[in-house]
Amino acid sequence: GCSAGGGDEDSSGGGTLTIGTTEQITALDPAGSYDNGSFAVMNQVYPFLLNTPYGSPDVEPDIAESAEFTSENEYTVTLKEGLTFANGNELTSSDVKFTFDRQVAIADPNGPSSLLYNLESVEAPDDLTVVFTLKSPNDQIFPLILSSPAGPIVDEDVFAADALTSDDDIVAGEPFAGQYTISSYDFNNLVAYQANPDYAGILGEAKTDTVNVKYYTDASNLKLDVQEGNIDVAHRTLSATDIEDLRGNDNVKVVDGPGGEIRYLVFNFNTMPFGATTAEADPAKALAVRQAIADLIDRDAISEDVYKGTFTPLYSYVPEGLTGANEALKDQYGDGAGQPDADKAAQRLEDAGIETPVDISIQYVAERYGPSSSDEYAIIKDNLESSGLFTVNLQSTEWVQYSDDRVADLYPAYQLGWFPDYSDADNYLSPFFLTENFLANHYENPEVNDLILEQSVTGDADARAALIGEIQDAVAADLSTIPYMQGAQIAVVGADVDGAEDTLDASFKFRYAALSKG
Amino acid sequence: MSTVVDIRNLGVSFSTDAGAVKAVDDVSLSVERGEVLAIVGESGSGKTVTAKTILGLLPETATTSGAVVLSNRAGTGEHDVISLTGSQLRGIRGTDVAMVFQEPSTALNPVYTVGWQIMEGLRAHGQVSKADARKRAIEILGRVGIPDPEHRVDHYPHQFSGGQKQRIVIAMALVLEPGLIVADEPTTALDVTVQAEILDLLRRVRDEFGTAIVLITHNMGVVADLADRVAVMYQGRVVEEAPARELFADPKADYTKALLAAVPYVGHGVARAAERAAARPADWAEQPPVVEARGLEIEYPGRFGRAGFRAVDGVDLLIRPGEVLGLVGESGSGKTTIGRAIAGLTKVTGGSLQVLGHEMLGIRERQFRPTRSRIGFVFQDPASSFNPLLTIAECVAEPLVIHERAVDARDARPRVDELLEAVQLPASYGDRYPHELSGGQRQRASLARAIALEPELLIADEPTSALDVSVQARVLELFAELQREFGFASLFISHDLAVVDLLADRIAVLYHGRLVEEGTGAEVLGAPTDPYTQRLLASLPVPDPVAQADRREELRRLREEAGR
Amino acid sequence: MSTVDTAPSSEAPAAARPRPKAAGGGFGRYLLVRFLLIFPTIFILVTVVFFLARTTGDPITAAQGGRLGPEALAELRAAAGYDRPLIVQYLEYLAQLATGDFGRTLTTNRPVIEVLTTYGPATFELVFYSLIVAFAVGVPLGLYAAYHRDKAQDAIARVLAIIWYAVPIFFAGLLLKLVFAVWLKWLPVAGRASVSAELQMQTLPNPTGFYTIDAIRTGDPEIVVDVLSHAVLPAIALGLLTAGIFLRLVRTNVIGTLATDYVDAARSRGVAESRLLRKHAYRPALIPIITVMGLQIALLLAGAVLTETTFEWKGLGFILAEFLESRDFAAVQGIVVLLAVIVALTNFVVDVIAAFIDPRVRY
Amino acid sequence: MAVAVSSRPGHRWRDRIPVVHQVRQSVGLQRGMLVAGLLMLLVFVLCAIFAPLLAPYGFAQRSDAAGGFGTQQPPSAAHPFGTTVGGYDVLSRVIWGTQTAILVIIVAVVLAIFIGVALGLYSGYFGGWLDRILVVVFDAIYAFPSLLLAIVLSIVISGGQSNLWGGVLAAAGSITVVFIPQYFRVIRAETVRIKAEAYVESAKVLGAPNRRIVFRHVFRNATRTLPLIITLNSSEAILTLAALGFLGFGIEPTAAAEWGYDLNKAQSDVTSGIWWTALFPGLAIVFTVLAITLVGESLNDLADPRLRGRRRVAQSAGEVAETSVVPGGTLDAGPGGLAGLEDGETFDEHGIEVKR
Ligand SMILES: Nc1ncnc2c1ncn2[C@@H]1O[C@H](COP(=O)(O)OP(=O)(O)OP(=O)(O)O)[C@@H](O)[C@H]1O
Ligand SMILES: Nc1ncnc2c1ncn2[C@@H]1O[C@H](COP(=O)(O)OP(=O)(O)OP(=O)(O)O)[C@@H](O)[C@H]1O
Ligand SMILES: [Mg+2]
Ligand SMILES: [Mg+2]
Repeated sequence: GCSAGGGDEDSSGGGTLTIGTTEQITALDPAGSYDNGSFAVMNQVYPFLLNTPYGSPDVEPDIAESAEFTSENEYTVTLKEGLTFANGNELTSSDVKFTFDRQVAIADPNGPSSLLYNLESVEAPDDLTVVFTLKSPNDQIFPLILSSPAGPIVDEDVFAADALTSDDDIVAGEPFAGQYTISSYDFNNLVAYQANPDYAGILGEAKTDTVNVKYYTDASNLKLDVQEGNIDVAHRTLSATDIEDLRGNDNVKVVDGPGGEIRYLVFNFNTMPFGATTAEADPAKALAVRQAIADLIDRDAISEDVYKGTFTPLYSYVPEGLTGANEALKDQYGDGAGQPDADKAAQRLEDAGIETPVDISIQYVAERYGPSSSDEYAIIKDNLESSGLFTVNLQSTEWVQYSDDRVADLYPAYQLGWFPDYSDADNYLSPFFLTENFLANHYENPEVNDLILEQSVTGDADARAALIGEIQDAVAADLSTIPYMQGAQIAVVGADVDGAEDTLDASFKFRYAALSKG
Repeated sequence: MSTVVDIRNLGVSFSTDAGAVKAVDDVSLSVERGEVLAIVGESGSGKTVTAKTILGLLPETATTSGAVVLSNRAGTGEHDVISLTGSQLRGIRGTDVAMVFQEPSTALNPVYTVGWQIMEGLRAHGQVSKADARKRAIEILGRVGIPDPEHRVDHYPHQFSGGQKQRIVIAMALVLEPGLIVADEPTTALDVTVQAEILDLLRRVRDEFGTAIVLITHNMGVVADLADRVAVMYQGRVVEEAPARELFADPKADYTKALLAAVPYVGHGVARAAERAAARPADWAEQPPVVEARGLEIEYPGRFGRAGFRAVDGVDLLIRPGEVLGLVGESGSGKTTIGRAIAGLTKVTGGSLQVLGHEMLGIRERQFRPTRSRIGFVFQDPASSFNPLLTIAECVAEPLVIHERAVDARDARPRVDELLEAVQLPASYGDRYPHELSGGQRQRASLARAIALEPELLIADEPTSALDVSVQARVLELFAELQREFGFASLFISHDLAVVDLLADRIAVLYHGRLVEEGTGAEVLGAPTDPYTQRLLASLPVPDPVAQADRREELRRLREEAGR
Repeated sequence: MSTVDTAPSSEAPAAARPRPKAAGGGFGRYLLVRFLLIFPTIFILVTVVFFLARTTGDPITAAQGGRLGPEALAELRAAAGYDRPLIVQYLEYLAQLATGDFGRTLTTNRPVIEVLTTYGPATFELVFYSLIVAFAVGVPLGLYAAYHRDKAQDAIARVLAIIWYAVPIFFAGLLLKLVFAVWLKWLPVAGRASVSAELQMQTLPNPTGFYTIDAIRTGDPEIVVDVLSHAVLPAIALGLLTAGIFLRLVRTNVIGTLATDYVDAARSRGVAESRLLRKHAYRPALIPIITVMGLQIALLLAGAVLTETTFEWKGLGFILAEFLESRDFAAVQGIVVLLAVIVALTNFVVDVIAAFIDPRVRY
Repeated sequence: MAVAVSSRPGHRWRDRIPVVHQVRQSVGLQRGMLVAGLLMLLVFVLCAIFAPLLAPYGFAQRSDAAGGFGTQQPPSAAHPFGTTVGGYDVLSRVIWGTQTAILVIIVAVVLAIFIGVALGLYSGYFGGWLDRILVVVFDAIYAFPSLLLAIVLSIVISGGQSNLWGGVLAAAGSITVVFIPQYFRVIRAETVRIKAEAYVESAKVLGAPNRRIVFRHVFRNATRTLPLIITLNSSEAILTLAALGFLGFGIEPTAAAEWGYDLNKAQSDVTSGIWWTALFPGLAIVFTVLAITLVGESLNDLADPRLRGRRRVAQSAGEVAETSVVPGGTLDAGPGGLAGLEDGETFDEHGIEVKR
């Protein structure tokens, strides 16, 4: 080919690596973006107080020396000594304070300031010490949030205190103290990274000196380029067909890791069949309908037929790999081994005195969760209808409309997906099952509510894990939602590229520094 | 003398949508050096096809038989055009035979300068340097009477007037000094005054260059002016061939006789007008006029805020009940504009125009609409004045339905049949669509529609200019009859003095939007006082070679006077 | 409603009338009016797009609908001012526009102007290259078809043209990529340049965004080749579609002019057939062709959306689709303004070119 | 320009049926192209009508008595065109897709015609400020890349719904809005031209009210060119629908079969060597657009006398046409000697003689 590959001519030092992705950057300013594409960049270049080391789902001090609750409402972080940004500025507690004050002050609609819901104030008593004062005590989630999109620490000399700072200013100001610095930046087209020798965190030195990231808009181009060797690594998101095809290709390796992305079916407790505002409102019947559906969904079929193993069956609310995850739904529904069971479903409906087939409308989003949603739901429709128990009116809607409509009680049952802000079970529970939650599906269980609040302040790891298990069981009985798929993280790398398996971990952060080209 | 072209038993057929059509059938003709052969005949009789065959210009759909033997200028070689190949044809075109087209504005490529186009012909035949070609182009432009040719050679066609364009087309034909020029209706698109100049030019071409000319025309006046010999074509055949004077003096074929009889002569109408004037009641002159214009001004608005164009400027007119006013003038003089203003189609912008008691200056359509039933209008082109999707009966019924004399077309049918008969069309023609009638028939249907409501005023805008002379004669006759019968007043617009003379009680002459002369036919045509009218009259060729020779003298004198 | 006056549009069917002068000395004024017409066009488009876009949702829901609950969303919307009456927001936007300020994108927080200058050049290059293809293929083939009208050559050319038009761009693009990039490996798969070339061009002092220019500025012939080779497939995909339309236009108009009197007249002077086609028929036929081509620019831009998506060609069409999806009205409106200006300017330029070809308008 | 001009009632009736007339009129290659286009179109329409009989399976069927079809299965006896990534039978979806396509064409074109023609007539005939505004507005819309407009509108119209009617109406509706300016332009231009025609002026001179002039004289004459635009727009409608489907604004696959949507889903298949999922819907689009465009172009050529081909005739064949309106001697017959006037001139096929 005429295209000169991924800069493989450079042989000095740690070499050069070219990565391709279909994610898009919104902004480099941590206060102005709250999406996977931007966060992926931040993970390479900004320092975090706490972070997840390779291979672990749990947070540890990164550029911090230590981090702990010094009182119920005070979380104190001590920085390592001698930290600097790539531009030479010192990284002190004042930068940390600046970072979080700024995040809260700007509260940009596109930003993650909502994650700092529990932050009362930040103090910097000395250059190395930061004290976070929290609104509610003993918040076990707060340390996690320090590793989330709200957590990147920025340079107060480069960023404006009360307004977003533009990408160009950021790149020019080099306020980087992560594993890499950005050496060249062409928005959403090509970003070049240079290893940062001054990085002093837990993740260690970058294995490759220069990394170029090419932004694609069409997955099939990404696939062709990685297949043709024009790029070294393709990460997020190739279609299942592409990945299956590439698995059989000797020039590339397909590397899998656990994924934090889940798919679930939400029920609107008001408008679903027999829901609270329907003519034949009957909570018991409604529950039976949900249960019957849970009995009927064939996760294996979806995983194999549609996703070719790039998504795996999920039997609980907390995905596999995270501390506290169980398989609550596997035990309670289907044949008990994860397979659908039509007889059981029929029995449930009969027991509840429900005439079959039950009419139900299910809604999914056309493109938001990848191109396979339609196939996914075609199978679910098939599952439900072939049992003879349901007639499904399946519809898809464009995302923005969907977001408005689903909270306006227009959809009795609908698809959603979730990508975590931080890799902890809590992030799969509190947004969904607290009484006031983001689903707004009128699910309300005070017991669950209390349990969720309790786990978030339980410092003891084992006790917390037990509570999380309890919550999953309880919700599985209520079936506010039916989780059914968990995504795997997949990177396709050239045959000579190593290290991808190290970073495809439960932190769900893809770190370029782990990759090297032999 | 030697023969330049010899056409032997020529036959041409075309394939058309409707099947094969034979356009020319067994035509034999020959032209001698320095001779003008006129081919006359009605529209569609095969004149153009015959002429184009001489140059091998027929479209691919044509099939030819017979022979067209063409000599070169020196008389040293002969070719049968019909059997020549493409490149051989190219060789003779322009050098042996050249063509002058009817419509000068379409025969010139608008995007190239006239010099370029003349030079192209030169350079297509042999090695001529650019400078030489240019020199010859300038020279030839000068010889056809384009002033300032060194400068004008670089102008584009649209920068010339119609007459000048025709001169340029002739120059192009002349530049290679061909032995034969085929001129297909070279003056039909021009005003009579300009026509006279072009005819002069052609005469000079013959005399000075010794070129033979095949002149195609349907205008017998042009024939009388220029032709040495005349061939009369009818339905694809030559029905008569004779020297010009002989033909006019003693036509042999029936068709030729009919044709000559149909040609209107200036002066024929005077007697008739006098007759009608005598028959009028005494107080006629005191009756309120149907149309009265005082200082009438009509200005077309300019585009993009530019000044408008004043098409009619201070015209005074009067049409009394039952009177026919003929309006003549050269193209663009404002005749149509006046007619349209009277019919309420064009806004009056100044002066005063009273039509049937309404002041047209600033009138609203709503006020005027009831009056419309009292006005009839006959358009120039009979074809386009009928809605192609309605039958003739429906079209003629329109005024009756609109003015509620009938509920619908079916209800109006008896009256429509009467009207059709009044214009001498069989009632059964009412079921035909406009395109299924001939031009003359359509124009008569148009008359029927115009008189359906028995109007007091009929405006006729060149109602016969789209028709052949013989058809024209019929329609004019009919018009006169209807006018006698219904007694409507009329504004009759035409550019042809002879036609107006035939019908009008009084004649008004328009020149550049101004009325230059007005009076009875006898006054205006017999003793014109305005120089323009005089020139107009003198320019009009009469269909009589002897008389025309005198008139030519007269015209030359007039021009000289004007030149002094 | 209607007055007695109907004259301005009427042209009495007198064959003998000399053709009214097309525009006389007012050509400059005509151009000025044409030019000024751009502004109402933009105004209307902005208005239409403004109200249309607002009915489709807001950027906050688009970005955060999958994370935040209804209350939190409503709060953010209120903070951003999207809950105010539309007309207020509209007037505000107009006032801002009137000062020449396009604002900043709502999702990526960059000046809209910057978006335009970043993505505009790419679209411009794509359109430029595909026009080259369209002209290079469509016009000669159209002439060829007209010359051989109703023969086999004509039929083949025309069916080709229809097929080019009938194959959806994304389908054609897919096939082109498979054949030329994957099987034959002659050309790159997608993108505007390879990574190393792009990096090198980024080191230039003021990159123009026009890769062809930037590549030449680097002085490295390899980069120039790299950039050009990336343009080949997209230009063909979009160019052939347009070429099909051009072919048809050229053929029809040339056949039309071949039937005119002046062609016959030139033929009667002994001018060769091929010259008749090249000189006499072609140039007058160009006038309507060019005018219609001006209208094709909108079609070309629509085609550019698909081409850009298919070939990773990061241009306006592609980015506009993205911004539409994220309901970034500010960006959408800015781009629409630019597109409207482009279309209007193209038509304006086309008129000038037509005038240049047609002396009747020029004087 | 007329596509179908009626001639004498009861006479040459065959010539009055639009397409039949053109087929009879055409010759050689032109006829070949027209007939080929018509045949292809016929296949398309028949497919749409008889889809339930022709298609081996339902468009959303993933399994039958013999079990699931399997996804991305290569062509086989049971599935001659293979199966898709969603496990549907490609052949069936291609066949059912004709129904969706035809539905979108009909709805889009009918809506666009109604609105475009009405506005065009009004604007062209009455002029005035509304005309000026409409012209500028529609020109502005025309300048906007149509596909993007279609995207916005499909969101607005359907609220993103994707059931059959939601999808069809969204696609058709958005296409409609894109087309209205085109119809408006054409009809307005024709109306402005026809308004200046002598027959409209003569109606005006007769005092006909505007309503009558518009409906009786302008409307039918102004709409003669419509069949051409309709065919051209139909193919555009299909391409726009396909593009919408391709960009993810298509119709839900269990609600209807839609080629562009299937192509979109098949994108990654093609690069993985699974050619059958993209090829057949792609070919279906090409086939249909080709059919409609062939017919449209042929009609266009036939309507234009300059472009219409004619047969060559044998040497000196044919009768001498009755060239003269008044054959010699009629003048002597005087008024009433009408016999000779009948069946006079040869006329241009479409009615009025062509005058230069
Ligand atoms: N290209 C053509 N295809 C078919 N028929 C044609 C063609 N050219 C001429 N004809 C027919 O041939 C006949 C003779 O036509 P021609 O043009 O020679 O008439 P003409 O005598 O020049 O008439 P006019 O005075 O109207 O110019 C007519 O019936 C005409 O319809
Ligand atoms: N609608 C119009 N707008 C502007 N100028 C016009 C318009 N109609 C006619 N004119 C101009 O007004 C003048 C008079 O036109 P009019 O049609 O009355 O001439 P005419 O005497 O009928 O000519 P002809 O013999 O060619 O029919 C001409 O110069 C013409 O160009
Ligand atoms: Mg003729
Ligand atoms: Mg006139």
